[in-house]
Amino acid sequence: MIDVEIRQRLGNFRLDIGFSGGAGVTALFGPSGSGKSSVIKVIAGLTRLETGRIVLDGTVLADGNGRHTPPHRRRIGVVFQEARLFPHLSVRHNLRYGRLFTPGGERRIAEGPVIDTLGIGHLLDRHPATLSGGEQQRVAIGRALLASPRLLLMDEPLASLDAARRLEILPLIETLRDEFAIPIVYVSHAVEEVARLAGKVVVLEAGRVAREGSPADVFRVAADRFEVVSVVDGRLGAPDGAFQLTPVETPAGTIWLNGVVRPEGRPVRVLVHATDVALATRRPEGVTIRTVLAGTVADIPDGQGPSVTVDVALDGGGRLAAAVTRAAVADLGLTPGRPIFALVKSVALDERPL
Amino acid sequence: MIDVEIRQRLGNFRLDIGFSGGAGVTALFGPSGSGKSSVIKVIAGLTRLETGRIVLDGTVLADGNGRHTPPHRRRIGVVFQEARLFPHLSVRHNLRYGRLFTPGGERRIAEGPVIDTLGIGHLLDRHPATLSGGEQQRVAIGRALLASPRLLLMDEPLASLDAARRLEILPLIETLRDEFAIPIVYVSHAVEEVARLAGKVVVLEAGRVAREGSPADVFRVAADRFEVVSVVDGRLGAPDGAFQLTPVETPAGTIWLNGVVRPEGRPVRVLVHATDVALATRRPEGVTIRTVLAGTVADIPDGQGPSVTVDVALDGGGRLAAAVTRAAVADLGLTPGRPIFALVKSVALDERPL
Amino acid sequence: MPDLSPDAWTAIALSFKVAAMATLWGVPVSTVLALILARGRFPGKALFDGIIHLPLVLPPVVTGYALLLLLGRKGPLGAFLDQHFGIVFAFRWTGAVVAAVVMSLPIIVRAIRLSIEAVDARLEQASGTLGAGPIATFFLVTLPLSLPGILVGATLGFAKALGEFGATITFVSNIPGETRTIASAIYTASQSPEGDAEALALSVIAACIGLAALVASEIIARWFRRTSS
Amino acid sequence: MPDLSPDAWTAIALSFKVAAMATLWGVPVSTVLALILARGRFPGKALFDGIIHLPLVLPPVVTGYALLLLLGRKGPLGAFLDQHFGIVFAFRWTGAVVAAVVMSLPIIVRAIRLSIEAVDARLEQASGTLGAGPIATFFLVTLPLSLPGILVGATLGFAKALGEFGATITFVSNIPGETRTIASAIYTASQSPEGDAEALALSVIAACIGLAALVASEIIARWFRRTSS
Amino acid sequence: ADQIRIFAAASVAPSLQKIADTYKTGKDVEVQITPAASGALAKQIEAGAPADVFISADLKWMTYVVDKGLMKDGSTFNLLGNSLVLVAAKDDKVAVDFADKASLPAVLGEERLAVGEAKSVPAGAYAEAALKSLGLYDTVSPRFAPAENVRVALQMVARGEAKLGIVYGTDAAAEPGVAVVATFPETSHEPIVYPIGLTKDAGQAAADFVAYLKGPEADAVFTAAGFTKPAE
Ligand SMILES: Nc1ncnc2c1ncn2[C@@H]1O[C@H](COP(=O)(O)OP(=O)(O)OP(=O)(O)O)[C@@H](O)[C@H]1O
Ligand SMILES: Nc1ncnc2c1ncn2[C@@H]1O[C@H](COP(=O)(O)OP(=O)(O)OP(=O)(O)O)[C@@H](O)[C@H]1O
Ligand code: MOO
Ligand SMILES: [Mg+2]
Ligand SMILES: [Mg+2]
Repeated sequence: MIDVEIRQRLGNFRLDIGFSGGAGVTALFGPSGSGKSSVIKVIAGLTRLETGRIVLDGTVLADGNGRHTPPHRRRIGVVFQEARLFPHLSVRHNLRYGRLFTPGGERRIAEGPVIDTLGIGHLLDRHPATLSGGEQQRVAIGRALLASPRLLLMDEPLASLDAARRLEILPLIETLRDEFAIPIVYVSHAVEEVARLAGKVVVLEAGRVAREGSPADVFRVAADRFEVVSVVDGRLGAPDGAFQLTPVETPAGTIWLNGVVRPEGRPVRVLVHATDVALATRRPEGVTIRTVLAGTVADIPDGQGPSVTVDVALDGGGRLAAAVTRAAVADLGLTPGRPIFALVKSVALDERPL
Repeated sequence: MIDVEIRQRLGNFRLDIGFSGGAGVTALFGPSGSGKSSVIKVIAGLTRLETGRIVLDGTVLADGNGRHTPPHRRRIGVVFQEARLFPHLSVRHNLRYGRLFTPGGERRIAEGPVIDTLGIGHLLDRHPATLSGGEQQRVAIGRALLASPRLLLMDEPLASLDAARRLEILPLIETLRDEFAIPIVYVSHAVEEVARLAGKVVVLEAGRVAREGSPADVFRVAADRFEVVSVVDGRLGAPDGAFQLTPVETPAGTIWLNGVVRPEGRPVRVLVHATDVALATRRPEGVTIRTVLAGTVADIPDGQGPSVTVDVALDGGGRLAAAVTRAAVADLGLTPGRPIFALVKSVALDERPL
Repeated sequence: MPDLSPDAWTAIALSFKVAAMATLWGVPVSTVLALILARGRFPGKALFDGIIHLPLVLPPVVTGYALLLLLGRKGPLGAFLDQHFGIVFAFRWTGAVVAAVVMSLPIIVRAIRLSIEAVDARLEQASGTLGAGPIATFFLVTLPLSLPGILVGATLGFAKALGEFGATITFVSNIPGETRTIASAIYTASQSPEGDAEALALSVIAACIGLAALVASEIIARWFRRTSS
Repeated sequence: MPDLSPDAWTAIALSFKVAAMATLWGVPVSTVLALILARGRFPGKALFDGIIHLPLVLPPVVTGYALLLLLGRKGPLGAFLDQHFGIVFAFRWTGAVVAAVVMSLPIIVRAIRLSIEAVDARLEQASGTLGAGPIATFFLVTLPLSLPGILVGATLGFAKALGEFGATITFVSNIPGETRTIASAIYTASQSPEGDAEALALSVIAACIGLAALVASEIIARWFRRTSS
Repeated sequence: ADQIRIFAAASVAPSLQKIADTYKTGKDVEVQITPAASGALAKQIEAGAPADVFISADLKWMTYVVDKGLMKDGSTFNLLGNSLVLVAAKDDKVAVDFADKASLPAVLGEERLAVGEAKSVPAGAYAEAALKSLGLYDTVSPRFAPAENVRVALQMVARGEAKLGIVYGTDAAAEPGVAVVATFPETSHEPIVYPIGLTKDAGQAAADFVAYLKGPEADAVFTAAGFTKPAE
């Protein structure tokens, strides 16, 4: 549990922010210069809090009145926006640095798996200066994790990595979140990452909290249609081994996941980009789209642009956003209350549910 | 015209690369540590070439035999992976730095529009140390541009920016490419950026060129299905003002673009992610998907995974990749030679054509 | 202020002039030397470096004597400068400046070199890609970023010039009004049993001047740090 | 090797010992002082800084007198150390070490301070977030990254200790075998015309030792730079 | 072995060393000579320096230590004397007549006159006094080049940096690069003396050595170096 309340001046920039994050990942989202890194620095104790309070698990780390636990006593790990590796130490010693100061009993995170997942095993004897940008960033992630922090702050940790590498590292962060129960504050510009990882999203704009809530709530009203993502709850069915697909059963229909995911019966969350959803007035046939969910049109916001995000109430509960053109809305004569089928390109779903 | 041939050792890493880039954008694509930044450094003259040659517009800048034009005589602009701003200069003076060394007649790029597009007008009197990560990166882009270089090397210039900001800056790069005819070598992990900007993509893997060609060719066979992108050529039709859509006429059918794009009759390229394409055996009805292209199944690669990238030969020429599940291929009984309809969610297309 | 002889006041004024000139000359010369040592690669560099350090390694009188042999009117370099440029150092306050510069050179050069070597080479590379040649890069990037070292060099040089005595008196003697600096005055005063009070008074004044220079340099340094962050 | 008197060889050995000890003591002391000056904020800091610089500003003889008055067997501190710890500096080679340390302090402190201030504060912050307290951060991050300055400080300190003369001869005199360093030996030799050759030979030897120290420090510096890049 | 620790003015030290080397042979004594400026030695003795014998280059520093009660009562006396001479570079054929007040300034012209620094170098103080009594001080003192020690003054003359120099006869005799142009009349300055004395720490060995310094063997060495018998 982290409670954050910050009122601070940085030159002309004013930070006036309050939010709280529970277990799991709290995402800080917002445009460049909105104050995300500044919040990270205050939570870590690297900037002295002017007014407000930072409370972690019931302990006040800082208030505006002189209380200020120094960073090294907070046991809050930070992955900085720039890697900030120690140039005089090898990768190995960078990674082990935090262990020196972690009480024996708290060293919960093992080196081997972290190094493997980050793909930095072949770099251990090198010095940071010769690493590529992405390699540095991966070592920085490893360094923060291996200090087994009580809270992890990550500032765009995957920004300089390729898609494949990113997909490899995300499960590691999920493991920290789930198995090690480390709460994480996560800054990112990538909606998919945030939607996938975060239980809560805090959207900053010009130093203030513009919106806040679950990814489903926050991204359903995002300004950019590419950022609109819905979350649908369901339960894993028996995988189809031959075609390597796994069904997720929901009251509105079956969602097909790429890949075999187990165990059967596990509740899962499925992310659906609004731009991956099409709407049809009857159940389509002869189409490669396999996931078809039944529901009714709940809301069609007014708008000027070419597209509109239609809000669909799924049968049996849950919401799904579909980004469609206003032309199509007119063509099909969509109106609130009308029964509708939502077509989801299953291949665009993510393999690893939350 | 840039001709690059590099054989170089960096510790244990071997770079052995050759490619050439014409006018327009040549993208360097590849996983972390594959050698992209190293190539940039050699072209800029910051690393001395061991063996090979760098030829820009017919002038040999470096060969392995002692010829080495120093960086400042190359007039090659670089946006580094880290911003590398001058800490002792204000943003304004960082931006103007290159102008000092640009001969009067070569100062082709005006300050005002660049500053506006990058959204850094309010930062001019600040020093780099107080800028946010994204702000620094934007200033670095501006600094390189305003030196009016003969060739521009950009190393993940938009990595630390939010989607909205990225969409604002991309047209600036397009302007450089088209109006100022500055050739650009562009490193990025973002398929969309690369596909949108680049005339040519060079994929690096472990210091070697793994694939090379037009975005359409290269991304059609990408390992990760999210990276598979097709390029379809067409011609702009008359926009539909009411719904703010613009048709792109192709022999295989009409592609609907979001937004009003002019002038009518202009040839354009449209990017289609394979994951945005569904296939149907008959022309669907009552669906919000408006773009339907006719063609025949050209190839269905064998594979083990859940999904497969089906190659569709569009009527009248052109190719389109569709990522579908193998289950759907079996269900619909798709086989090479079979006529097919490709459904493209128009809303997932990019508004600004190449 | 203690009751000082007019001679003492003359010595103070002269010391000030010598120290200021020594700093003004010493810093640019040292900057060039520091740059050569930091970046240059040439045979005999170690020897060159060693020669710059000699005044530290040898007793000051030896350095002064060497200067006398070299730059005295009859010395090879001294005669040359006298004949072709009319520059004479022997028994002139300018010679005291030379002695102070030579004596403080190793200190100033090292300070500046340290700062130059600490400048992030990647910034100099960035400057190159923006079209700046090595000289422009040096003046626009390396030099401003080496300012802390240059400032330290200037402070140390000024202080050392105030305190320099052995080389100065040997090279240019101890002529009141011309080459008698505070340091020489203090030394001479301390060599007679009655001179203690005057030696002490002059020492206090020298210390105050040194402290003032130090404070000034700290203020400049702080101001510099503030503008660049 | 020139034909030197046994006395001269004794002086060389002694100088070596004094310079080595002065470096060994001077560097850690200077590091602590540099850290205090670089990071500390306390009233009277400017004065404290000024006192450290005094030996540069004052003629060495004055510093030597001050040491004699303070640390001589009858001096307040000297008497105290003698009575309570049995430590005597007066007219011992250890006193020559003290003189060398005091004289080189301003130079070493500035060099190290320059390097400490050049350390990227963001790395120290990173260290803090990994659980390292200020002291651990100092030893694991600040100090290793200040190594260039420490090395420069050590070199300058060693060189200065070789050349120091005025303060040493004034504080601990010029006793053969005990406090007659190379610098004092050069002075002694130069008192008679027959001594000129020996003075020159000793100067050359001092220069060679200084050069050797310099080359050694460059090698260490290069090795250090290589491992960290 | 007995140790005799001598704090000696630097200019006396070389001769003293020769005498000590002879004195030691066949005896079980060590002679340790510590040369430095007289003033520094005096203050060091005051600070408790390990000295048995003090030889000063002038009277005032001996008076200083005696006044402080650091010397054995009645142990001090003037060991040596010296003469004050005007020197020029060896090849510089000049002549100066002190009787003619215009002679020295004329020879000097715009050139420099190297002297010891009056306050710190005894030879300088004597030179100042001598020139004053000869009525030459006001005319030539602006041309002074005061040196920190006599050796440097000699070198200035030998190297031609200074036209003339005023040094001790002993210095002139030892430096082959210079020639004596004129000797100052003994009446023109206080007698030049090198007082010697035993400190309160001194033992019998030191007293024996001081006695030996008065003897003929020592005298031969001192005379060879150019020292004279002290005026009483
Ligand atoms: N010392 C300062 N003086 C003035 N403005 C400052 C200072 N420090 C930070 N700012 C401003 O505060 C704003 C927030 O900075 P911050 O680094 O928190 O942004 P961010 O959300 O992390 O952005 P990005 O995504 O670009 O990294 C920026 O506009 C920055 O320019
Ligand atoms: N001096 C060196 N010694 C050893 N290996 C080196 C050296 N310099 C670079 N490398 C290696 O060369 C490879 C290519 O580095 P480069 O910076 O070009 O990668 P990149 O493609 O830009 O990666 P990223 O996307 O992570 O920035 C990396 O694996 C790096 O570790
Ligand atoms: O020789 Mo010094 O240390 O510069 O006084
Ligand atoms: Mg940031
Ligand atoms: Mg890179």
